Amino acid sequence: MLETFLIPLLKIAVLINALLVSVTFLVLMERKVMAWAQNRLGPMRVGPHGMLQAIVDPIKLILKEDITPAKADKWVFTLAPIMSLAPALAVFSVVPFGFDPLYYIADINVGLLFIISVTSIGVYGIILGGWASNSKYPLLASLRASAQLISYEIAVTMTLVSVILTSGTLSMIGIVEAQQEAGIWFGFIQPVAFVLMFIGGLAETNRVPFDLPEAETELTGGFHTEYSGMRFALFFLAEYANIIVISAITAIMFLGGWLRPFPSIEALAFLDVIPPWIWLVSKIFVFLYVFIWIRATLPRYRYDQLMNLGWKVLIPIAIANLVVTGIVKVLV
Amino acid sequence: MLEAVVFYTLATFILGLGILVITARTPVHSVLFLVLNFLLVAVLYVTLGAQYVAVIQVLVYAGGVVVLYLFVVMLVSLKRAPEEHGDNRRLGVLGALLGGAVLAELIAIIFASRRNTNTVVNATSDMPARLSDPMLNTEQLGWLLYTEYLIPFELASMLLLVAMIGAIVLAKKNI
Amino acid sequence: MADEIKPDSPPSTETPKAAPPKLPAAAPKKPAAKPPPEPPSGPTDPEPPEDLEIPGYVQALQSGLSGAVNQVTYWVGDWSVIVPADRLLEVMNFLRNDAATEFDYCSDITATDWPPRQQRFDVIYCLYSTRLRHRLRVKVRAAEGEAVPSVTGIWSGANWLEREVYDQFGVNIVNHPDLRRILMPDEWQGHPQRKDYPLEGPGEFLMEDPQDWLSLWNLPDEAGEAEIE
Amino acid sequence: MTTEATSRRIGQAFDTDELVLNMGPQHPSTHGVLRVVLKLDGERVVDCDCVIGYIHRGVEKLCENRDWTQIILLTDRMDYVAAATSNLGYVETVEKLMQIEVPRRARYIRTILAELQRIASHCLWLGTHAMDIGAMTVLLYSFREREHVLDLFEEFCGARLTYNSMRVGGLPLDIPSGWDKRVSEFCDLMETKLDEYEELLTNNRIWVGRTRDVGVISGEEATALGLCGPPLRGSGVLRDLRKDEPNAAYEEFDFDIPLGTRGDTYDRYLIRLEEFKQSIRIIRQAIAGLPEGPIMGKVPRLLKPPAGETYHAIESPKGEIGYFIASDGRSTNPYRFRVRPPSFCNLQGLRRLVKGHLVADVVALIGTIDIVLGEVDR
Repeated sequence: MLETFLIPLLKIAVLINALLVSVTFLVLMERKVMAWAQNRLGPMRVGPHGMLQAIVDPIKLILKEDITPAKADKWVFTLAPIMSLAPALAVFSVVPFGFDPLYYIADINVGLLFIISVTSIGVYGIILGGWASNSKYPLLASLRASAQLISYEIAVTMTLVSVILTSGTLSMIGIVEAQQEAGIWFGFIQPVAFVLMFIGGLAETNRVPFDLPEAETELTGGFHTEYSGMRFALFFLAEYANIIVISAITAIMFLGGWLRPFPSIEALAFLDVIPPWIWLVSKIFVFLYVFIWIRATLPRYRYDQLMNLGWKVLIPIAIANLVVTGIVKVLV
Repeated sequence: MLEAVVFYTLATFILGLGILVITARTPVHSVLFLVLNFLLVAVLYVTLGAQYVAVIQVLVYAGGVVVLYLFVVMLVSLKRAPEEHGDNRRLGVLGALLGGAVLAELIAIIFASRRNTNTVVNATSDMPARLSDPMLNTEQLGWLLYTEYLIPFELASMLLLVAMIGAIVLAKKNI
Repeated sequence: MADEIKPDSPPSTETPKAAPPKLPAAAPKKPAAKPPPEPPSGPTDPEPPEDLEIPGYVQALQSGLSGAVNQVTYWVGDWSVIVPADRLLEVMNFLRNDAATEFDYCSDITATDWPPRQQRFDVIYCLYSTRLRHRLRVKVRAAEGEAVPSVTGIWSGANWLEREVYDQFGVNIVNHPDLRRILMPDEWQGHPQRKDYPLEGPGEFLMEDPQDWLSLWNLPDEAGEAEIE
Repeated sequence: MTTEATSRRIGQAFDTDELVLNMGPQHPSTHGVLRVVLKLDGERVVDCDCVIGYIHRGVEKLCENRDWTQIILLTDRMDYVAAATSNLGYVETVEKLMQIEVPRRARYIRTILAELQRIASHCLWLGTHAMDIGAMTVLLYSFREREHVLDLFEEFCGARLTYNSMRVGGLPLDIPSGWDKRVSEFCDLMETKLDEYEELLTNNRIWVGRTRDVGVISGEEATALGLCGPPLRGSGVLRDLRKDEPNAAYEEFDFDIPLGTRGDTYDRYLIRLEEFKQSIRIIRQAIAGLPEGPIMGKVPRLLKPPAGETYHAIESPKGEIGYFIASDGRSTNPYRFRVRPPSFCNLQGLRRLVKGHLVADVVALIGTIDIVLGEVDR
């Protein structure tokens, strides 16, 4: 009883809480890093150097008036933020933080496919949110979002398949094991796939330069224009949770997950004193930082350019990479 | 016992949602019920131990196909009465015939598989021994698709390719 | 801004009743401070000095279209011609296309209002040539309601400028592709740039005491209650 | 069945209406209370209509009821991000009407102010234009430099936005001591910062992709549409009133007019960046050759220009800002006061520019024509 229910439940509770709290701090981190990139201070009022902003912001959002537009589809309008957040949290059930069973909730043999399929459900939140608002800007945004997410999902999945070919397993733990056996991170074996996955990850999470569905300067906020208060906060949480998910997956698939750098070199064995989950979390942080850095640097793509990039550049490269990986796998 | 309870509960929900899909007034709602339906079917697959099929069900149907349905439904003008969306050139008889044919085929398949349950066993008998572990049903499926069912699999992909090209030709005004 | 207040306030029908006592008190005050000067009857439109040579582009117009130019005027370095409204398009086409004039750029279109004159409006076209780099003003006189042809066919940029002239002065511009008000709201009455249009707007009066605004709305305010009692 | 007929049937069956989208009057990228009504086919713009006048304050009417000096501060409130050039255009028009000779020192300082103003206005344009296209950091960078310009203005006249910095016949104040040195220091600083902007944008693939071949307009069309300033020069029409009809002290300085070749948004971007450099060049020359002498010409205490009309235009950061003023020679206020607002005339070109482009390009194009609604609506 304890083994089968209580421990997993506890782990889920810890993980979800950790995730939500880290999302609020991710928002703070984003504001601070953006500020440093732009010659300003960022939040400074609440707590030392604005550190408590991460706590105050959610409180503000919860206490805000929750407005439902008069002609909105009420049920769908309420459902959309939930449908957006739930998949983002569910994905974490198969993200491992170490070999020890303590560090993961479930290891299923189709772990990677599970992640892909559950994240693909997340798009409903955006589409329905846009549609249910009964407003033109969100509708345009949700059309953009659905086209964008489906297109880039194909590229990302194709890319992941080439990693699966390299590792020979769909299990997340199996993939890290394979990297340990190979003695090298897959990022070095599959550099093209790594880059594709990173770009696809930016697009899947609606980050700059692919933030068209929520382009504030074009669509006044995109699909969540009509949302306020807690429902907006749910969208917000989902978005940042997705960023963390994508970073975690990329770190596990390409940067050896919780493995230390150069796992085959014995001379670096002293690095193993650092617990594995710290390795993974720090790798995730590197990705988060790069995401924010990119946001501070790049302008936004236009819809047609985004589609061209997805269909005419990323997908062909992903397919070519897959074919090459397959040939190499057969020959070697 | 537990399995049966789960199965019948799921089946009830799946059928109920199926009815809601065709009775819902707003097209978007019926698409939503369809998504729920697909998700529950995926759960059904999980209870049957077919995790791979379950995940693919979610990925392809819930995550891909229905998003496109939703896309179309949102674009169709909802200001008009539902009757106006009807087309008087509808070929009702042909539709009924095709539907009947599919139904007959399904029934035939069910009866055929009842009578001849060892087809699958025959196919798996050629499998390498290491794949006999039931946890590895992804590999088993791959093995079957590329050996026993290679030709139907390729035919299906050809059919999809033709459909895809057809859709592009219809949609693009000038290629 | 009076326009914003009126449609929003439900008791606006009662406003004239509440307000008149204030009007006579405020109105005579202003003219007393400064008697209005006699309105001028029109622009001076001075003839060019004898010793000044008329520039080539004006001469080209005079010789190219005989009789189209009523008057050539000159003031502080600016040349302008006055043409009749019915020959405006002809003149403009000439100015746009003739090699000696080539006014391919319409800088500005505006109007002036000289109410005592029968043809009260001057519609003024400021033209420029991007190749020859010279300027010319073309003036047309128009009475209230008199048709002034649109020059949008010659310079597409005249569209908004003519809309503004129509909006602000009520000059009857004909054959304009899209003659709507541009700066004022569509349902606005009157043309604000006319000289007989009051500075504070129509039907509005100067409220010097802020409490008077409250009485307009019939709000249950201290001031309002005091009046009722 | 032919393909076209099929697609038409599909179009009818699915009822793909045109979507009318109201951009504004409250929209982050319309740079104020501008309302653009877009008729969309999917994301493609079929047609658009600009609705303006939301902050129409009747400046022209107001000016006809104020005396000649009071008007200067009303001109501040039109193009409020380039108040000094609005001032300059007005006072020069009155000077032309009254035939007043302005001392050379005043003309030099006016030139410096106008060019500083051009830098400030272009900083604002660059930041907001880049922000519209999604490059957020450029806004903060360019506002940092704009802040320096505003500091210089504050030191000169005490105001940071609405300067009221000119008088008919000259200037209200001489420059504070050391101001010219600080202006040259700013010029050195600005040159290094321009490289920062260019690093972020000029060779950025996304930036080029978003601006190249967007809103292309030929020189002839731009001229006929009455575009002015950088949008006109972007289409390769050589027209800069600082060269064509030099005002202030421009004829004494050496500078170039950048011209575009393709007439697209990217060309207009490059032109404005080059104008930064040319402005710095002009300011340096003016500081180096700043003559001594009075700052006010001989002006009667009570301004009352003789009866007559004139039109005078100068090159503001946005284009040709022209003043048509009629004086009746009797009263102490103008009989007719008219501004030819460059933003208004350029905004008119938006309809032509956006046709056939995507919604995302609309904001890029509103940014590229650089409007200030205070001036459009007056």
